[in-house]
Amino acid sequence: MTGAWSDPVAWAALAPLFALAGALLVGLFGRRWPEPLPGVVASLAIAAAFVVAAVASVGLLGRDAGVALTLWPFLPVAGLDVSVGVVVDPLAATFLLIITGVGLLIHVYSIDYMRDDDGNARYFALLNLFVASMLVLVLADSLVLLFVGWEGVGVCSYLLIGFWYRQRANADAGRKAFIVNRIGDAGFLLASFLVAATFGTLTIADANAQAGSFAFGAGVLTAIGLLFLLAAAGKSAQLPLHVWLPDAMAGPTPVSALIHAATMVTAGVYLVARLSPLYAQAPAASAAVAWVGALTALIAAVAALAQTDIKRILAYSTVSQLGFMFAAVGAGAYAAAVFHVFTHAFFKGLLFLAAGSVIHALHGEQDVRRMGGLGRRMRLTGSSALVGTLAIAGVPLLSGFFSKEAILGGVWNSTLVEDYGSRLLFALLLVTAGLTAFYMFRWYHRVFCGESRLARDVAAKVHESPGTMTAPLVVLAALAAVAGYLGLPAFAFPNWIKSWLAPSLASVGALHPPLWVEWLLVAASVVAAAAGLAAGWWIYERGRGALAERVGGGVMGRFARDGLGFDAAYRAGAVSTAEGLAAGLAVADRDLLDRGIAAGVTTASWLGRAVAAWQSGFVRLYALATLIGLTALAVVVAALGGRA
Amino acid sequence: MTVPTEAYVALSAALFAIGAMGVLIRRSAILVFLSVELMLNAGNLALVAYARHWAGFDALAGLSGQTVVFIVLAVAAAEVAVGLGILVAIFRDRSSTDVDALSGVRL
Amino acid sequence: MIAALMVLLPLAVAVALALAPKPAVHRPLAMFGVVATLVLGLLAVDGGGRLEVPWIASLGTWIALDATGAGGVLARVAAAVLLPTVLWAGARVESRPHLFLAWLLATLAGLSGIFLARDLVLFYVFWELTLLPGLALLAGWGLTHRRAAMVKYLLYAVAGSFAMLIAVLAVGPLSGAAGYRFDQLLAAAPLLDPLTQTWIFAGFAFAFAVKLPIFPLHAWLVDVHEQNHASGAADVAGTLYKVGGFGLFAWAIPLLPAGATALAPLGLALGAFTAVYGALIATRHAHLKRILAYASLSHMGVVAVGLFSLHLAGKTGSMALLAAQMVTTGGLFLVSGMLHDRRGSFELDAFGGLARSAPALAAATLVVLFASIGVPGLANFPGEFLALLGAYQAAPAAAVLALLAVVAAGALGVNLYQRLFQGEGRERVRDVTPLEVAVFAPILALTLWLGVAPAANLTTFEREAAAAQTVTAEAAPVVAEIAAAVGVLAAGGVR
Amino acid sequence: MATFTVLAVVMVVGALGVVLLRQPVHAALALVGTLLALAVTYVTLEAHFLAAIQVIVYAGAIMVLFLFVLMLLNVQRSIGPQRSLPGLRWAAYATAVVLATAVALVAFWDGRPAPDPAVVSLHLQGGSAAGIADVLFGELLLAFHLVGVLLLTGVVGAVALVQRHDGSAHGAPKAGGPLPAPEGPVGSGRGRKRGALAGGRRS
Repeated sequence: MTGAWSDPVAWAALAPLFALAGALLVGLFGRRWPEPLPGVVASLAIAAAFVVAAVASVGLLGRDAGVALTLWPFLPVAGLDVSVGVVVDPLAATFLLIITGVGLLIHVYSIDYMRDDDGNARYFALLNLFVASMLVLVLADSLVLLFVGWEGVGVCSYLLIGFWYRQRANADAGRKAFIVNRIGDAGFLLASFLVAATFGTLTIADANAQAGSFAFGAGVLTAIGLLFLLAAAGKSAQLPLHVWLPDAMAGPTPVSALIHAATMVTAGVYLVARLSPLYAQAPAASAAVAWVGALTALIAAVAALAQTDIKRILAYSTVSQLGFMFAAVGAGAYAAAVFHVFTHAFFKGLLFLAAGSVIHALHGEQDVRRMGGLGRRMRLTGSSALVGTLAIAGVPLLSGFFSKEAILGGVWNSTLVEDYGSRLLFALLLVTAGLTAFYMFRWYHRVFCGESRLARDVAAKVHESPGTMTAPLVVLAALAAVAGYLGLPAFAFPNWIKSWLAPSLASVGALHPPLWVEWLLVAASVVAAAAGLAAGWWIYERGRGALAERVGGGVMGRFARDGLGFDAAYRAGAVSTAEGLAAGLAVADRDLLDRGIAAGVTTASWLGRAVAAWQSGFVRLYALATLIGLTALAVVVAALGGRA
Repeated sequence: MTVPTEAYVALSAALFAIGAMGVLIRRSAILVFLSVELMLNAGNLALVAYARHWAGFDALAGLSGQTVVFIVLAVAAAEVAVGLGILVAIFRDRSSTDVDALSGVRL
Repeated sequence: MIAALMVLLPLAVAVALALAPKPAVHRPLAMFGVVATLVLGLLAVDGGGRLEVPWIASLGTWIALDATGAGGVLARVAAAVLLPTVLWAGARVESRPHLFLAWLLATLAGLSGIFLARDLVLFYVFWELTLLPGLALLAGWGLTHRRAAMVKYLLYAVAGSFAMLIAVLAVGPLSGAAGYRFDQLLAAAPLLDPLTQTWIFAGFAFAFAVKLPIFPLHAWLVDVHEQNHASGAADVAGTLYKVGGFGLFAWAIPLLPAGATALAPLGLALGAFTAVYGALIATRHAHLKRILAYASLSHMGVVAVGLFSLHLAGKTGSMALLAAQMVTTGGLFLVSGMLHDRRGSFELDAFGGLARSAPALAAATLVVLFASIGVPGLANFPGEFLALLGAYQAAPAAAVLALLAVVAAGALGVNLYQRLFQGEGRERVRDVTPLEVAVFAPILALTLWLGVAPAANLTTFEREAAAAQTVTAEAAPVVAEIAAAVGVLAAGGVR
Repeated sequence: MATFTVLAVVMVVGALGVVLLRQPVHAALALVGTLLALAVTYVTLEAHFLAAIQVIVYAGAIMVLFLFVLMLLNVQRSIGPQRSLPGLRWAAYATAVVLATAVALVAFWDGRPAPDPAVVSLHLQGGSAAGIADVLFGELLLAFHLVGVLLLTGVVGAVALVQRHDGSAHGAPKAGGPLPAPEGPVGSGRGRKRGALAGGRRS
């Protein structure tokens, strides 16, 4: 895997530079530019990045190895020889395309969405910087450089969530995201240290290669895997670090679409996929990943049932879908996970942008209880959202169906986590798939169908969004519909994406059940989606909504709406512990250490004054003291018998 | 019969102690000064006594001891000159020679 | 010769500043001093930066300076950080600015001496001399309660210096070294028996711990920063003078490997604790400079952890972190001066919402602040990463504890940014002035440079760390032999 | 022995007189007596030259100087009635007794053999001026010179101390007499001196 600049594939290394250049340009000068210019420049930068990504991807077709390029030394210490270098392989190229492609659409969408915001230039600079960081993350050849991107996206996410920083809640949400991410980052650093200690390298390829020489299931590999799971859980909002993502909806909606749906949150999946040779050797760690994913998927789906904010429903949905991806990478179905990342980027980006279009039309209204019937007023938005809803629900022949089916099949057939309850994982995910269809039906129905529950003054002004916003919706809707055909069920059809990704991923043996079982699995996911949609139709379309809302208003509903109590538990547990500790230490620092030392100083100066009191100025006292001293000497000499 | 050196030394000690006592109990600077002279002379007595003692063992020790007494005398003269000068200066300043009244004069 | 000039030139400029009659020449003169020192430092990179002249022959001391090693890097960074500081102080200090600048230049001279000295006695002399400018800046330009802060600072510094003086006096004669030059000491001191080494190392470590500083010897730091001149320029000088880590790296650890090994567990524990302690306490304070002081205390904990790991990566990383925090912590102190300019206070309650009317200031501050909390791609990260990596190899528990500090520092950083710049703005403040742009430019450039391309500096640090490591490895059998002999003797004594 | 006893008694009584007599002039005269007795003691110790010097320099010159100053300052009243340091007197008595006893005991316990009187006489040469001169201008020449310098310094110092600084060296002090004027107009010379002393107190 060597490369040179003459190789078009290596040009992918320029992608983050384009984005970075855009960020610098817009950030430094954009404030003085007229309105659409910052957005246009930023979009052009991403477009350039998309072009090199596309060129690189095409160049990679038909090769069985990626291209590596070392740019300059970074940490040439203690034999680690970490350098700034990139690896362009199918996995990286896939992510490059997702990031720059969806990123480009969202940039274009933002030009109108963020019109007249006084932070326009800052917005686009940060968006570009985010894309640059994300590209660094997926291109990195070493864990250190990956961490550069990893933290970079965290920082940009922090700044974009708190973009409207004047409201305290927004700034708080950004802060929460950053701190929770930081906990995951600590896991990443620890994992890197362990990798360095174990393999003597921080280069991903070398570490993966060396992991192969360890015994299957070696303890140290499990430890590394679990630490990276902590990191991935932080970034991808998995249990127990998922709490930041619903709050992250405080940011502008395109940001939610790009960062908190399509790209950044999939970094955890990318990390595990990138380290798949290592995870493939560590079944216990893989099982932990899968179980975290499955449980997150279920819990987030339950929480999504009770949300009333148009974006929070999608946020919990994202957490839930990320759980699916985690379950897949945990189960060794790496290609299926990446495939789901791929399709999810389209339909979830689409759903968020549609939500943004709705919010834009309603001038900031986000509560689905005060929406309804919008499909008639915003046809383009409504029909695109329908495609997205059906895709994520897993309706056959749309993209979500194929990727979700691949995951379900991959988990069922997993050999890696066979001993860790792969069938139970499958069951959990199947239930979640049904729930997904249900809550997405609820989302769509409450927003676009039925009676209008809008406030009157808002209702009058509802309008379809301008072309720069609807065009990305249409493009994404088309992709969400057809992207799935790249990964038809592998047991019966050619699965292009699996063979495309094969050079980058570890291949884990899978069970090969009889063909009828495979078809049964497909049928099961179809049934789950159908059941969820049917239940939604029955409750919301047939007027049983009141019943559902009553259930939702009860104790269980409130519990679910509050995210199943995680926030409260953290506030009571970790946050107050840390604050108490800090308060205690601060008091100790002031009262014990500082005052203690001050007391020592006071004692010393008191002693000084006490001794100084002897210097009374009475010469005769001095003389007496002298004489007493002399006498004492004489007495001692006398007492010693004159022999001193 | 020769008087033993120890007797002279004892006498010297007594004079020295009395002089020291004077330094302590007199508050007039002049009398303190007189007592200091007494102490000096007590020391001289011891020197002369030991000069005689050691002259019995060493040719030069005796005369050396006596010569030191001579030097002490000269130093005492200088000391008296300066000391009395200080005394006069203090008296001019305070119209008193009470040493306790000088307790304010210190670092 | 260039190395000598790096010490003498700023000193001469300092004297000239103190005596210069015309206010118009003060600032150009000061700038010339710093820039010239920086240029000299850059010229001294290859070979030209060494000097060895006998000093006091009967004591075996030398005027030995070397600008090509780790100290040279730190000296250059210190000069570069003083560049914006002098610029800022020249404009912001109203009373007797030329004397303020003179003391800053004197600090630079002293720091060059500390970093470049390759003779232990010379090092000690510079170490002590550099105390004076800091005290003078505090005494002459400090705030209301500066007296108490000064006394505290002086007490700690003198206590530390006393311990070091004893150590310096002990290490030469006890080891039988031919002189106090580093190579002379290095040939003899590591062969001392482990117990003696431990005692001498303890003396050095005490002095260096005061100057790092680490818990529980840090109480002076916060008060000094709080009471320094409101421009923050004196705080930068103070930040640059946190040379304890360098002392450990360049002198104590290489000369006394067995002592370092013996005391490393204590150092690791205290360092890791300091890291968490500083970061947590910082969250409880509402005074900007106190927060920055505690945050930098936290960094120093990480530096100590890296050094006491005695691991190649750890020591290298600690030096890189030391250099980086000069830039970032120094930069943040300058920012505190700019903020004080706008609001006339350091209390966080006086701020909020500044990003609205001062977006450029907010952005520049954010970069430095994020560099300071170790965001990769910026200055502190390479050092922090390597220091913790080294610590992990030596003591995973210490690394985990220090990592908690990294998390806490992140929380602290975003909290601070939120309270300063986010929220509803009160009245408008002005955005960056041209002067402030000029102050930020070198800070930001250094922040990025140290974060993106740290390799050259790291190689220099590593070379020196590795040299010491080799000596340690060579000395190890001898040390073991001596230890065995001591054991036999002790056993005989018991019998 | 009898001579010694008599002399010892005279000297101790004289010394006690110096310390205890109320009138300064009486005390000074008691000291003169003591010093004269001491001169005689020197004779018994074969230090004839010293005895002469003792009479001339001490009992003569120095004591005359003392008496002269006494007269000059005309201090008749004993110092004020208040006792500033009450316990000091008894501490002084006790310490003095203990000191004298201890030193005497040391002297007696030393138990060195007594010297041979013949050898003593031979070596001391009667404590003659010639013998002392030999040592003074030989072995102790440097000390002799230094004493010379010291004496000169003493003279200069005494003159400098006594000299008035306000240029009115011959004028009568403005507020003479035994009692100081606590307030009121203060002579410039006195004022300056007091200032100097007070300054010393403050520092």
